[in-house]
Amino acid sequence: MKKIINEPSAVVDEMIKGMVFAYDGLIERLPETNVIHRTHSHNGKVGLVSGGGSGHEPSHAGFVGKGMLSAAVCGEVFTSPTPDQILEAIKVSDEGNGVFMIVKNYSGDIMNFEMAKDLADMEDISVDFVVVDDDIAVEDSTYTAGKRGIAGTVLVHKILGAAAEEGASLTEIKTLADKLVPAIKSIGVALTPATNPEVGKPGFDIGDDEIEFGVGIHGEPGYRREKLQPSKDLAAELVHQLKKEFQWSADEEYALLINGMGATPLMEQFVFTNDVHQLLAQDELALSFKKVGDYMTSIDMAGLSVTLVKLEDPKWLAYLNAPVTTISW
Amino acid sequence: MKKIINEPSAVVDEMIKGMVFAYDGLIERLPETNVIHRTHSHNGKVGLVSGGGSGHEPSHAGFVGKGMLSAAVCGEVFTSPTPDQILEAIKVSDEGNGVFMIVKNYSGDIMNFEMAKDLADMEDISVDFVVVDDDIAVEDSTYTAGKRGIAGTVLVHKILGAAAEEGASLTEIKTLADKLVPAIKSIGVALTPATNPEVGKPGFDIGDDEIEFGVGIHGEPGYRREKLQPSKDLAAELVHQLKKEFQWSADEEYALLINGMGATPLMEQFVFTNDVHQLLAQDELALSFKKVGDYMTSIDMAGLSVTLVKLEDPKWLAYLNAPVTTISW
Amino acid sequence: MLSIENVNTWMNLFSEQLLEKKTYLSELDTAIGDGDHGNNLARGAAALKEKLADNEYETLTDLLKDIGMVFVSKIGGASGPLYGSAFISMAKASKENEELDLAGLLEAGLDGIQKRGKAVAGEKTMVDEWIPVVDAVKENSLTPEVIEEAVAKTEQMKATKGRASYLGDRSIGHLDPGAMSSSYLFKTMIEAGVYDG
Amino acid sequence: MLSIENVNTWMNLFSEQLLEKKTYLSELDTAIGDGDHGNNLARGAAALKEKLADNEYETLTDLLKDIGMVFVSKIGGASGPLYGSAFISMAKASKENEELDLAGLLEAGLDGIQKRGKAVAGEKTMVDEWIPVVDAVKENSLTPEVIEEAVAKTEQMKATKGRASYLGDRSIGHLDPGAMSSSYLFKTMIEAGVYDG
Ligand SMILES: Nc1ncnc2c1ncn2[C@@H]1O[C@H](COP(=O)(O)OP(=O)(O)O)[C@@H](O)[C@H]1O
Ligand SMILES: Nc1ncnc2c1ncn2[C@@H]1O[C@H](COP(=O)(O)OP(=O)(O)O)[C@@H](O)[C@H]1O
Ligand SMILES: [Mg+2]
Ligand SMILES: [Mg+2]
Ligand SMILES: [Mg+2]
Ligand SMILES: [Mg+2]
Repeated sequence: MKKIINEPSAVVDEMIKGMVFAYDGLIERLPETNVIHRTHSHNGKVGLVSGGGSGHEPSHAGFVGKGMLSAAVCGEVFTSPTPDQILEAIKVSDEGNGVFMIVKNYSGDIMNFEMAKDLADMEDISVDFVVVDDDIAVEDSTYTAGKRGIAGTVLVHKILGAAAEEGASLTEIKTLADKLVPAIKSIGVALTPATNPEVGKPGFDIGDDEIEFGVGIHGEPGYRREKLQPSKDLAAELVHQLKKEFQWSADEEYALLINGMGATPLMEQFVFTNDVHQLLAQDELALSFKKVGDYMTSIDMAGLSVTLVKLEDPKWLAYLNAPVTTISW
Repeated sequence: MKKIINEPSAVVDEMIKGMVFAYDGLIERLPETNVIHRTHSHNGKVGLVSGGGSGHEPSHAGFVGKGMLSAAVCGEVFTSPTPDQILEAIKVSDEGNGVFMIVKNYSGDIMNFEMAKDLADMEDISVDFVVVDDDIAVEDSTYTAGKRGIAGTVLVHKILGAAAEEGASLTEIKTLADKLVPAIKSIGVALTPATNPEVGKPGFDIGDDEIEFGVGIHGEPGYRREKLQPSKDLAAELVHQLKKEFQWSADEEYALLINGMGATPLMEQFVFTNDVHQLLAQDELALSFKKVGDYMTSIDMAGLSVTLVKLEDPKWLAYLNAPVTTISW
Repeated sequence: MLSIENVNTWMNLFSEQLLEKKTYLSELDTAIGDGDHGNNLARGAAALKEKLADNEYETLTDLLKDIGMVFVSKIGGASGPLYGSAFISMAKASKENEELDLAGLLEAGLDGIQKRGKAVAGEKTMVDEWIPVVDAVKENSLTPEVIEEAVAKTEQMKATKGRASYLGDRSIGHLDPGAMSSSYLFKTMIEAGVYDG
Repeated sequence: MLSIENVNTWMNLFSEQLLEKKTYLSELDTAIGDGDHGNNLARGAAALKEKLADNEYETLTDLLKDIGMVFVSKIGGASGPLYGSAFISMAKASKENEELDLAGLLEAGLDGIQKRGKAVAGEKTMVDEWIPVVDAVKENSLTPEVIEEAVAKTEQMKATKGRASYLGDRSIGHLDPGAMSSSYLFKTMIEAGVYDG
């Protein structure tokens, strides 16, 4: 394992310290927790909390700030944060009108966030949440823990964040979230596995000439392993999967996010973006919002994911374009 | 070589296409060139042009936009762009009051940008330039091509960009640049080499347990090779080198940029940032501006660099903090 | 015999065992999960040892509750809420019925796990370790072999809950890490004399 | 004999040679530079072949100028402006003096390179190939051996210009890529009969 770290078990703590030092005008760390919250003045908006295991930087702390998240809870690497920490995030985010949580669909996250909600209920803080499950690599069946939450989650942060900033109520945010999440679909491909510093070795084995379609952001298995192929072909496969799910037709309006997994340089991300563009242009989709870069990473995994959001409501586009003050949006 | 690309020789063209598609509101490609220029309205400001070999994304096109660069010229990977292309960038950036070029100190860049200036002179466009040589890994002697230009260049873009936006004249920008550049010093460390897609193999060999201090952003050799060590020790070595150069004392004001080389995840960058912070705090430096992330990369190199700017003029801090509309600042 | 003292011993032995088997548990989790189960539990174990060293308990309920809270707040992931819910559930049950025996206590623990995680028998989770153990304790027939057999049986199961479920058929042929860590829980329970069937 | 025709042949042979040796030149550049010299020149070579196929030239000046412009606009890096300046300089010299012989022309080329790159003899650059060749052409003693010896000598030099200078002493023991590509320039010059000394 070749990494710029000190004690592997101290990675999350030291990372938070570095982040809070670097962006001290924007974010703060709640003392004795791994909760990062925004510094901008509180004014009765609904609080927005997200989080999960660390290792997905800039998610989630990079999206804390005006117009997006109120707070982010940083778990250990690839490990859901605990309910007491989430409760602290809820408390610091509550401006009197409740707190909405954005949870990715993993057994651990769901159980911990639910327990935190129970604890908040006992403290009379209204808490509601949505579970993001945008990864179409997994079939949604009773035989799995369900579709996973991946890069699309960042767009949920953005859209709900803008709604909260605009003054939407907790119920309105819940309604928006429940309509939004099913309209978001993502799918990824990995070239190399991530190495969790505490584990010390790669999360899975893959040949020098192999790729895996549909890998999860914690190295969960994908749906097919193939030989390395040109960007064009990767794009064709991923877009094909998305098309199967959306069943789109010409002129429909979508938002697009191409997300790097951590070790894939922007150079490759943009080459791939060009290939995705060609395919979507062929189908005459209206792509009114686009973004490319590292948003939901998997530590040092090489690979990327494509997210599309069917923009069913014109407000969603306005929310995507609304200004924010965060480290990484 | 495991990369998400198509034809290696088409990488730059396809990357530009992807970038321009993704950020079409912000940037445009000058037809039949590898020049990216901003879309925001022209109003008589001094134009700012930068560029160089590709492979340093988001540099330089990611910094094109209001408040920073007017245009960026993308050379082939790790290869200086040609004078005709630079001339086109100059022409599209000229709003009637001249164009200032920010050039990194490499033989190829200097010769090509100088030739472009000669061509622009013949077209009666006033052009001036500064050569950025912030990399203290190389001694500035008659026995080398001189100190190299690395991540500090991005801060030159930012500061000069804000000055230009404010309406500074070509002469004022030149004066500012000549004072600014010597106040910027950087130094990096690499864990793995970059692989230029056209070359197809890593730029240098390095053991699985080795690092190299002072590597250049094209894989140029550094000043010492050692065994892999904790982030703390890497930080100590790099800060030690910077301290030797700056000879700082307590309370002096600096700006700090921690720059990822392309394959080093934010997790590691922030852990390292924390270590740098400890050291600079010991010396009681006032760090009034901080930034962490991938700004001047070396394709898929793992590693990072530290840049410090001695803020000799209070305006520089204001310029660093001035708002911009770019992809990546 | 269930006592504050031997539950204390039990938990110290369990913690020692988790710290010792940290790498092994994470390796099991690397095969079908995300490789952190050993590290997660080791955090819980270290915190629990400290907690127990620093506190005196008057009631079993208080002790069980603290164990549960440490697990909930230190482990994280899926196993944190599950082990945590098990002990918090046991604490509640012991409060409601001071005469509750070990079988009743463990039954409450299993109930806590299943309420939290919704897993039933055969889904290749820690539940597949707990069910046979609880049954054996009820029938006073628990042995190390029962414990080991239960964890061994998870090898041939296909996971349909938790992270391992993403592997589908490929999860077959691997032991479930959570079942393995639960097997340590029950073995140290015997060692500590909490179960003296 | 210097003619539009044989300069044309020369440049086509040179281009062919560059395309053939692309990988080798980049390998030399990997050792002491950034591994792109072959790729850079190959871009210039491909463009030059096209240019020459598409155009008829009336004067040597026009031909030399076009060669220079192709090199300047297609190669990039350090070698683009250097090869470009060499041929643009030759074009200028040929315009000023229509009777100029090959030695005079090459001298102008070398001058262009040195004005642009500021390198002198012994700095381990293409200049170390050009100087002995220009001298030999003047003395009518150019042979393939002269060309090869010059490039071979760069191996023992320490680079003090260009990217290789960052290696300091470690640049010793490697051939200079730019000197090597210039050796192809001069060998094809003999082949094409431009030099018929
Ligand atoms: N829904 C569930 N019910 C019961 N046990 C579960 C459930 N989901 C996961 N587990 C158990 O948790 C173990 C994994 O725990 P751990 O690795 O610590 O958490 P995570 O999966 O979040 O990384 C599995 O081996 C399994 O025994
Ligand atoms: N200042 C200079 N003067 C003469 N030749 C030079 C100079 N700098 C570099 N060169 C030549 O250029 C060659 C490298 O060219 P190339 O690899 O194409 O450009 P770059 O170094 O920009 O990657 C060197 O081998 C050397 O012969
Ligand atoms: Mg986990
Ligand atoms: Mg080069
Ligand atoms: Mg796990
Ligand atoms: Mg080169």
